[in-house]
Amino acid sequence: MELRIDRAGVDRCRALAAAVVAPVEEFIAAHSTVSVERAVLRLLGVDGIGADEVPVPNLIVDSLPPSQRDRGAALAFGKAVAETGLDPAALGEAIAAGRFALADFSGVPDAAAHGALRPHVGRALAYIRGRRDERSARLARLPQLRPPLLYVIVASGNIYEDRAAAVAAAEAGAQIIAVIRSTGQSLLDFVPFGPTTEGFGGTYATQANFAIMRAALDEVSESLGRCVLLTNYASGLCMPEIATMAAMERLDMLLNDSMYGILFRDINMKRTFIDQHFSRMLNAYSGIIINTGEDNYLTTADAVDQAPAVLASQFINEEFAHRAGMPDGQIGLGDAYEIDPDLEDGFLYQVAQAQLTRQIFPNAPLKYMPPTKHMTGDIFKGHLIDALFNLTSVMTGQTIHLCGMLTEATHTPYLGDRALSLENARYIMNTARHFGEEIAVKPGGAIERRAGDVLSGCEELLNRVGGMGLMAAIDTALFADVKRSPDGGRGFDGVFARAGDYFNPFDEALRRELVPA
Amino acid sequence: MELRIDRAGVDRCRALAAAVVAPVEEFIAAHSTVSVERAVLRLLGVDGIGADEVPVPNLIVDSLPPSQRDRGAALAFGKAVAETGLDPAALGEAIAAGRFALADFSGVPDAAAHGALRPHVGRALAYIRGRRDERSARLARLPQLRPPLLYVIVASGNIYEDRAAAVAAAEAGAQIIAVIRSTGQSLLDFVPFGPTTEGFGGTYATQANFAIMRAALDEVSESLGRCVLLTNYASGLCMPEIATMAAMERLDMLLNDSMYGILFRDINMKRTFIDQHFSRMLNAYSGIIINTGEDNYLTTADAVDQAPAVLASQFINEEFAHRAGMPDGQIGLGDAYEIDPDLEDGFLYQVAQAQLTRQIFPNAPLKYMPPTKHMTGDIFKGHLIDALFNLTSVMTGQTIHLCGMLTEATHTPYLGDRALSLENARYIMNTARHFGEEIAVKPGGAIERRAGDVLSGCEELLNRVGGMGLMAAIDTALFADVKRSPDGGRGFDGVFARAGDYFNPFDEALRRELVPA
Amino acid sequence: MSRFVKPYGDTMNDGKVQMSFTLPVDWSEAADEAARQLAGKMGFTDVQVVEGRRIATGFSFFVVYASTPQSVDVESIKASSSRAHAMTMEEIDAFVSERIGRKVRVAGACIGTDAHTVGIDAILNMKGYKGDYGLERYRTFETYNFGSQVAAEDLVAFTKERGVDAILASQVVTQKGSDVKNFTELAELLEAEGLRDRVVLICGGPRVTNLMASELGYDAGFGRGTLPSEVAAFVAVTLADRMRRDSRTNGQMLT
Amino acid sequence: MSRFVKPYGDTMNDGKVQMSFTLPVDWSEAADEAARQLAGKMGFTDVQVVEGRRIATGFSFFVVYASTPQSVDVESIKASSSRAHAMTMEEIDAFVSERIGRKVRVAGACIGTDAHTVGIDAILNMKGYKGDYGLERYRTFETYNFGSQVAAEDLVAFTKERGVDAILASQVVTQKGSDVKNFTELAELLEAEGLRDRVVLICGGPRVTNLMASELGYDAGFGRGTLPSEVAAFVAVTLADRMRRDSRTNGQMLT
Ligand code: B12
Ligand code: B12
Ligand SMILES: Cc1ncc(COP(=O)(O)O)c(C=O)c1O
Ligand SMILES: Cc1ncc(COP(=O)(O)O)c(C=O)c1O
Repeated sequence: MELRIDRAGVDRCRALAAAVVAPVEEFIAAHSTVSVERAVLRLLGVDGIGADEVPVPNLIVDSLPPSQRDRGAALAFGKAVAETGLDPAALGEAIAAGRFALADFSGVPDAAAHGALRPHVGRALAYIRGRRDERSARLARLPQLRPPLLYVIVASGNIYEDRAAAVAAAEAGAQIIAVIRSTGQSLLDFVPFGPTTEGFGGTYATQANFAIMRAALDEVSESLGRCVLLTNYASGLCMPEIATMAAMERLDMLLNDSMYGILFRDINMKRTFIDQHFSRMLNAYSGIIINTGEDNYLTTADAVDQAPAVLASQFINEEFAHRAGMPDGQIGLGDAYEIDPDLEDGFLYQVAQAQLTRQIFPNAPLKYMPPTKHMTGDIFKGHLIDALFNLTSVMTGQTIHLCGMLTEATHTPYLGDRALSLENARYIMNTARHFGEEIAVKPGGAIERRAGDVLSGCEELLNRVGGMGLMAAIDTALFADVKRSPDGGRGFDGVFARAGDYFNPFDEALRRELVPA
Repeated sequence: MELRIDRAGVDRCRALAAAVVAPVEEFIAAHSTVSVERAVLRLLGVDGIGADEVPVPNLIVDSLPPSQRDRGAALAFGKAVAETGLDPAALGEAIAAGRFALADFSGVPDAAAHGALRPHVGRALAYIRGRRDERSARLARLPQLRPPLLYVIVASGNIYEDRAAAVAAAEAGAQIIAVIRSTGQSLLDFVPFGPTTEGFGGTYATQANFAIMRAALDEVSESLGRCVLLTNYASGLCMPEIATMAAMERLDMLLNDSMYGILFRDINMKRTFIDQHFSRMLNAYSGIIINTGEDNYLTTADAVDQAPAVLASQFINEEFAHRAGMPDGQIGLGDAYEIDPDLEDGFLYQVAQAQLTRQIFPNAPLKYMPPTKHMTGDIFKGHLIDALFNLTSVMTGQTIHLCGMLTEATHTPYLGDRALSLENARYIMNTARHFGEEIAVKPGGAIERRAGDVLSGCEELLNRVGGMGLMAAIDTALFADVKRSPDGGRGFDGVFARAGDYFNPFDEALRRELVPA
Repeated sequence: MSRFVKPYGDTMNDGKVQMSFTLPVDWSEAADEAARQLAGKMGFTDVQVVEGRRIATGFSFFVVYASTPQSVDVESIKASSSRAHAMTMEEIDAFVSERIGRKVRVAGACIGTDAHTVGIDAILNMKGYKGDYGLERYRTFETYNFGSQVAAEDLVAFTKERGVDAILASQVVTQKGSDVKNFTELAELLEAEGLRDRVVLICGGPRVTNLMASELGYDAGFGRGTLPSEVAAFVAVTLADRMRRDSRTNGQMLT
Repeated sequence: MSRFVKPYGDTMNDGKVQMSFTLPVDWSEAADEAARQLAGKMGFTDVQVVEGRRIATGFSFFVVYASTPQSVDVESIKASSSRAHAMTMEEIDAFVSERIGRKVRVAGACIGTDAHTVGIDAILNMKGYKGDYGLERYRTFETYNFGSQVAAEDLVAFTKERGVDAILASQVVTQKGSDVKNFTELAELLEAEGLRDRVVLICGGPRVTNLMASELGYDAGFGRGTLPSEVAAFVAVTLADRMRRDSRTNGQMLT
């Protein structure tokens, strides 16, 4: 099934997105955030918690006076490494234990710091590269089933219950497991530590939890003879750090949106833009596929009206990802099946939107989200809406398929709900496997016209955004009817301008490695 | 959605069907059956039951010695009418009461009999014509919703429970109500009398039950502002009589297949052929839409293999109907969604078959039957299979849509099951209302190829049938792998050759009225 | 006079119920039998395990049809409805101007850690819900929408200083009884501040029922599918009644 | 040692169950409450009526989630399986030739007024079921398929005169307990004729369980998804055992 779309229009949208993103990228290059600095320390090997369970990276970064922080945590920390000869992990513990303070080493020449960290930077990048190669090797040995890849969530709040649910789901056909985060973790300005069993509406994203789930899925992957992928959430106040942990624990995907935190969690936009860039360079380097959050536009406003905004956001997310050196193959742009089920021909609009996205981003592993907003306690009807979502997905060749739950309106999925949801997807996608390839849409018909309207609506929106600049556009509620000011929102105090001699060996290395000059 | 089909092949199939049916029609014209004769008496006004609840029409026909019977019950009965001057109803009662025997009037001249019945024949036909006009008037005043027309069954065994269920279903969106017959009624050589409350797996088809349900549906039609149609079953040993009762009680549809009784109920083939012809002339005259039973081929054997047989049966049913003077608009040819849900691309084959049928019989009110055989106790999956059936139906423009039940494998429908089933159909058919019109199938693709294979397979089968003749073909199990011999099966003793002076005023009138010389 | 009803399959009082559940056991014929016995223990008769299958190592899924002997007297159940007074926006505006004679001050929020604002927004925002305009659109209402994750304290403080007439609290997340917890906290805080009688206190959310609301000490509760006008009507009518009552009692005090 | 299990939602022993049913009442908030109370009377706790709506005049439909306090001891349940001995057609043929040394005579039918032959045909016809050949295909089996609506008498009479080794009776229609009625009638007739011990008596159908079969005095019962080879294996093994047993007792009699 191929739509005839206005290719010139698509090119204009891409050009507009580039124009929209360019000034933001200049801003990003000149700034950093506390989370970026903490991520740098984590990459060097700093981990663990100190007094009051404050993570050591937070302790260290918070201990730096602005003048120091602006030059990059790596500089001050590197001096200590040079001087003490300790490796970063040990040094971190020593500082946490109060045996040193970075201030003690301010006298050490910058060059010494640079030199002292060089081997550690190399080791860190080599380790991440190694994890990436491991993933490729496993995927070659235990190949995935063909897409759409069936993706389900676990959200019990207890990592061990989640593990049981994840393994059961994998046996029932799930190809991707996402551990939903505990409510509001995205608003915490630190990453919790260790295995956790108390979460609310989800389970905390911690490095230990990542490792536990990774091990369980590796094991079941062997018994199933196919890789079961692991996903978690980056967007929020700790995007760079979670990207770091995910790289180390060989997660396969991360939710990482350039604007989600701003619009749907009221996180400061500058903070978000800077964080998403660094985290995406890391994602790109570690071979992690990102998932963007366009689905959120549709759960909060009418899906028919919001279609152009979704497409515009996809173009912007794509551009930001490219600027972070991410290849199309890792850019999992989001879309969702959220049109009112009682709208006549709503199915046609869904197909139009899904196919349009597929053709505009041919190499992106598109992430298709299920119906949620219009799901009700009528689980029988809900199961049918999910069925047409499944049909649309296989017809239009979506890549990452988040399975809908018939109990969406009621509770976070039960184990049995997941089994029914996977049965639904497997049945529909098998009985209609090649349907999409066997049909064509009527030229100039309702489906093509709808796709055309969405595309032109998107161009119009991007024009307005370009006119005033992205930050101003968000400030005037051009996205999701939500108004956010450039210096408002959570985490703004963690944003700072880089000093002239700002030092961030990973930022340098990754840019060198990834970003086209 | 339009398939390119081999029109010449279709024409050849029609020609073959005509050749297959022609000799059978000659046989039919030269014979009659006890049920035809009983129908004649019922048309004249004879009704009621005598000793041991034997219906009066049976009493009378059974009382005739072969020599009399072969000349037609109307002749002997007409003589009695001429002689006694009683009207047929009264005469029937008198005979049942033993006050007369037809033998007493053998002396009356044939002409007198013919003359005596003429007014009664006229009155009967006028009455049926009047019922037909009534239907048209109601349909004009309370128009149907657009097809597919949602059809559900009631089957409690108790006509009063059925009535409650039927009204509830109509309110929930049903447009057609079928009262399933009690198991094995089709094997009874008489029609039960009066309202019944004890049925098994269904409710007896009696004229009183027809009237009760008709009244209830007329009432709810008014409150809904749309006609709710009523269906029952004719095929069986009493096809002609049930056709008579249905005409009088203004039913809108009857299941009436030219071979179902033979293949699936082991009713003698000659009996069936003769009965279906007379009953179809009556159906044609009373404006009743027939439903054929091709779905039965698919419940007993593999649906993919049987597709050509289904099409062949449709051609044969069409030809028999035409020969009975029935216009295309009343020929509800059957098909069903019975392919194994776990077959890859099974959905494509279903679409191919449904669309092929639609295009070959453009003016027929096609009757599409739901998945039944592959339905299991997994009601959640069953509901999904029904959903794709609903989608296929609206995509391919089926006319009469028998709604599938998620509990098909478990029990005859509960009231709540029907509501969910109708919700399923309404949701799918609305959200995908114009999908079929908006797509085209890939030329030479899997769907078109499948349709082509079915058509050529059908031609091949019809060729073989034509070669040996229809009766011999059935005798050699060419249909549904079932072998039936020409003189075997139930009801053969009720078949007889018409004497030279055989008299059947309705047969004459209807042929004159309907059948192209 | 009472009327006892049972679930209805295809005959009055057959008591037919459909059930599905997962058992933490590997599938086997014994597992089906276990499901059958379990349904029996629940008090069902005529138990048919129509589906039983493995869904994962150590887990099986079942579909069961059975009859319950239980019945309930529908005449005895009087779940008062909060949607009693149907009025259009125009009628309500007219009613308020006439009977209350000033703007009605309404404060709404999604309280606790709940961030599901779509529901409360549907009631408050101009746009409204299902073609029914939201309270902001009403000429005679002055609405404050605090959005998501609002602490009860803040809402109460605001009520105090601004003399709010009606509080609309929303809870969509119900896990671990968080909704009841948050609603209760708000009601108690208002009591403590001596504000309870001064405001029309309303709660809402997909799992809210009017019954639950009164049990929690609220004036009304609105559940799935609520329309803004239903809420506006309730607020207007309740407020008008109270004012009449109060003026009467005041009158008495004077004499 | 016993192991009590409860339905599993997302946590061990949470007892979560899904239910749906129709009540013969018009929908209202009171109807939802009636559904909630009814579930309570059934012994469920934590009852959530997540859907309740009018489906017709005087009828409402409900979806409920709730927790059951009931549990069942899975260790105590020993539903013996009739599908114990897995063998291929070749193995079974070999087994019969060696251990029985003659063809096994099997008579099958769909008894009573039941006309659902697809099931019994799936077991008997050459073609078989799900790629597993039917008994007619077996070298060592001689099968008679009587098709549909067969009276128990005829089957018994035939058994008597032809010395049938195994009878396969099918029942698909279960309304009003017709299946149990017909199976029982057949078993009793065989008793009366003194043939019961001479044949392997087997019943089957979508609602048949091995447990039910033994309660009805059958040697085995086969339910949904049965494969012909499972049935053939059971017949062969059971017959062989009996012959060994009989020959032994005969041996003793001689001495
Ligand atoms: C949209 C949505 C979101 C959006 C919310 C966006 C936003 N700004 O509101 C996003 C994506 C952010 C989200 C996030 C989460 N969600 Co959420 N979400 C939903 C969803 C899909 C729809 C809710 C909705 O908008 N319904 C439409 C509105 C109009 O209906 P309504 O809320 O019932 O409101 C009506 C009535 O109830 C009434 N009403 C409501 N409030 C009030 C108040 C008053 C005073 C009155 C008079 C009336 C009234 O009037 C409204 C109009 O009729 C539901 C699933 C579902 N289909 O219900 C899950 C759901 C509510 N979410 C859920 C969860 C768990 C979460 C997360 C915790 C998941 C996670 N870990 O990320 C987070 C946490 C967010 C938080 N801190 O609360 C669960 C809750 C489970 C439970 N019962 O506890 C649900 C049921 C999904 C599920 N099955 O898991 N979610
Ligand atoms: C096909 C079918 C028909 C066909 C039957 C054709 C035929 N020659 O068999 C036709 C259209 C004729 C028909 C008619 C009727 N049917 Co019917 N039919 C079905 C249907 C759709 C499928 C049954 C089937 O073939 N299953 C496939 C086979 C392979 O599965 P199976 O039977 O379970 O057999 C397997 C096992 O059970 C086992 N097995 C079965 N028997 C035996 C025996 C032995 C010895 C062994 C070892 C194993 C064994 O092995 C088989 C392979 O694994 C079911 C619904 C459903 N999906 O189940 C309704 C169904 C069985 N029918 C039903 C009814 C009510 C009728 C009618 C009464 C309706 C009517 N009033 O017209 C009539 C009456 C016919 C009669 N006198 O019995 C009801 C029964 C309700 C109940 N539980 O009592 C059902 C459940 C549909 C419904 N929900 O209403 N039906
Ligand atoms: C892009 C993105 N990131 C993160 C999240 C999860 O965010 P939180 O943890 O704030 O609920 C979502 C969920 O919708 C998302 O779409
Ligand atoms: C054409 C036709 N006639 C009649 C019937 C009902 O027949 P019986 O009453 O014999 O079950 C069917 C049911 O499948 C049918 O398809």
